[in-house]
Parts: sequence; structure tokens; C-alpha cells
Amino acid sequence: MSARVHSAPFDLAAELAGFGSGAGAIVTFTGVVRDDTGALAALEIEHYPGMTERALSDYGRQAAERFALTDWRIVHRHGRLPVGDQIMMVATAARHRHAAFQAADYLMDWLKSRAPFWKREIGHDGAARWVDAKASDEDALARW
Amino acid sequence: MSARVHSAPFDLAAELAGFGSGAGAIVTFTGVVRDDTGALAALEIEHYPGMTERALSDYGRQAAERFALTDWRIVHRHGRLPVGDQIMMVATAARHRHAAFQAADYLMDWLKSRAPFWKREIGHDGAARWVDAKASDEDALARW
Amino acid sequence: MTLDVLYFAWLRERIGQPRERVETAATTVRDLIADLAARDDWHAAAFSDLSAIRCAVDQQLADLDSPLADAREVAFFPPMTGG
Amino acid sequence: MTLDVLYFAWLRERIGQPRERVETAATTVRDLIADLAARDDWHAAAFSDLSAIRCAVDQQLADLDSPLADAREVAFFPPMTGG
Repeated sequence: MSARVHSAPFDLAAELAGFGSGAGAIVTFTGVVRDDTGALAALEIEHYPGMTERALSDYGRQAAERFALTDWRIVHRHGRLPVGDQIMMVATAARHRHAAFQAADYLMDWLKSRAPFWKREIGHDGAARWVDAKASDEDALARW
Repeated sequence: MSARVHSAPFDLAAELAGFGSGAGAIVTFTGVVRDDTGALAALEIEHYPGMTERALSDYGRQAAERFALTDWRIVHRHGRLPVGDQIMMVATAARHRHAAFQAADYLMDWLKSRAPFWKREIGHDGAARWVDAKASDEDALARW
Repeated sequence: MTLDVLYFAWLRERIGQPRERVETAATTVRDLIADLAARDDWHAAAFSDLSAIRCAVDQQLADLDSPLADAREVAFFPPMTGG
Repeated sequence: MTLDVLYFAWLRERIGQPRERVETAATTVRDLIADLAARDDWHAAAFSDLSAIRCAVDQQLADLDSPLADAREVAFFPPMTGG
């Protein structure tokens, strides 16, 4: 049960070593820098040091309580992440699969819209553009 | 894009090496032998060789088409699996997270009720009991 | 018609063998079950509650009313419990 | 009251600094914004569309009408884009 924020890459396998002992169901979500247009070189992710760790821990604890998780983990990177790099992961462990799935989905909705990260797209031409928040992410959060 | 059935353990990290290249979202589900009562020693999983591989491949392809997956993988074990052992995994890769989550959930629903596996619980006292199918699993399948 | 009939899980246990070769004139799965159930008490007991039986024809899930047509292999088993 | 005011993402860029120390009599976030917007054109431009602004008081997400009370640190930023 932990949340971490750092710029270094993470290793999903290492994160899952010993994770969720005693659980019947483990779900992971990994977000990867994706280039849809061929123009993207990297994402730059800014965050709010101090608040970020606090917010992620709060959301993890809320998910654990709501979905009776036996374990959870959140890892989120910041800084410059080239296309293909892992951005973040959540892992949830529960007795049953629906709880594990729902908790991972819930955490993603909170991370998308309520964790203090801001993404900027950096093109191959050097141009930088802040990524707009999506109304659909806000709507997704309203489900819970 | 592959489905495998075998008795040997699998390594989630090895399964995910190179998985989902080009995707923005990767979801994994791992099922683990869970002992709720302290009486369970192992699960024994019987399957239908030949049909199992065919069914898993069919369900994988259906999920890929329905959710526009860029990659998918199903690994399912059979034989005697002690408490704490991994039973199976699915991994789904898509451009966006909702598709990856939904496809993993969809595959689990099909695997639970439509893949030719039968679980038997083996107690510490040696007693064996076939696991009944759950009405809730059948209901879950009807969602799609 | 000659068919390979396979049994899994508690159906296999009740019938006492994992497979048998069967000569039958059945044209549907349901007819085949009637033939099998008439063989002996073990078969009759195994097929006594059809609501608890699932089947596959040539390794594709099928209904009790599915035609056998040119089938080579029919399998009977309880509801599946994968995942 | 002395507050540390922090800016992130394009708010930081428009205002031209990541943080500043502010003396204010504001009692709510909204009052504080009015104080800040009056400072210069850059502040005024950054706060021109309040629907695009989110805030945190002492590292907890807050509304524009949240009281400042004994706050030490107030942060302004656009809608978050994590995950």
C-alpha cells in the first residue's frame, strides 16, 4: 500500500514482486506515452511536489476502503518522458476480480482529474503544447 | 496476440516484455489461488485439450475486434496449483484506457463461464470438491 | 455414425471413463444423450439432470438441440469454472 | 496574512514565476484572486477566465469560495491531466 512519484522509470515486474499476497485477483493498469500523429517526441509532466504524494496516498486509501483492497500501489513519473515510455501504473489486489477491476478504474479516474499533474506535448519540431483536460475524464469521475 | 494453456507457472514480467508496443494503455488481470477458510491446500484444474486453446484464441480475437485492441495475451494453467499460485492472466493493450479495461473485463467474463476449465478444491485433509459455477458469472457475461 | 464422446469433471467421474467410442443414429445432441443414458445406470445417473450439463460438438460449444451432422467428437461436462 | 502562492503549468508561464510571497487581507480564495489580478497585466491575464482555474489550499483541493483561514500555501493551476 504505497504511492510514489519520481522521474526515473519503473519496472512493473519489480513493483509486483510480493504484491497482493493473499489476494485472489490482481489488476494492473499501465499508461504509456503514445504518439497518434507521428509528430510527438515526448511528454513533459509537471507536478506539485508535496501535494502529489499526499493526494495519491489519499486516493489509494479511499479505494482500499471502498473496494476492500488487500493491497494497492500507485507509481507516477514526472519530467520528460519520450514516446513509448511508461508514465504511471496502478495495481490493485482484492479477494474478487470485480473489486480489483473497479478499484483500478476508480483510481485512474481520480488520477486523471484530481491529482496535480499537468502534461505538455513536445513535438519533434520542439513546439510545446499543454494538454487540455477532457470533459470525458470529468464525467468518468462522476460515476463513483 | 496469443493464448496459451500449460501446467507450468508463468512470469507476468516475461509475458509483458514487448507487450502492447504502441499502445497508450495496458491492463492486466492475474488470478491467484486464494484460501478463504484455511482449509484449502490447492486447486486442481482440468481442461479440454484442443478445445481450450481454440476457445481462448476465439475469445481473444473477439475482444481485439470489439475493443480495437493493439495487443492481447491469455495464459491459463491447468493441473494442481497450490494456494498462492497464479492461475491465469489476461493482458490487453489499447490506445485508450477504457477500451483496455473493458476488454480485460470482457475476457474474464468469457473465461469464467465459456472456457472449458473445471476447478476442484483439494483440502489439507485430502478431500476434493468440484467448484460450482456461479450464477453471478453467468450474469456478468450477459452484460456484453 | 461413429462418435468419440468425451466427459469432463464430475461427469467423467460418474461415468467412470474420460472417453468412449459410440455407434449411434442420433441426429441431435439430445438424441445422443438419450442413447447414452440408456447404456447403464452410471450413464443414466450422469445425465439425470440436463440443466447441469453443457456440451461441445467438435470442440465448439453447442446446445442440446444442436444437430450432430458430420460431427466426430462430442463432449459433455458441467458448467465451466475457468479464470 | 502572509501566503505562499504557487502557480503551475500555463498559469506559471503566464505569470512568469512559479511562486511568490503575498501579503493579503483576503478571507477566501476568490478574494485572493481579486488581489492578485490587480497586481499587473500578467496576473490579470492569467486569472481572466476563472472557469479554467483550479486551486489547492495547503495542498488540499479547494473551491474558489473556500476560506483561507490559517492557510500558509495556496496554489493555482489549470485542470489536472494526470494518469
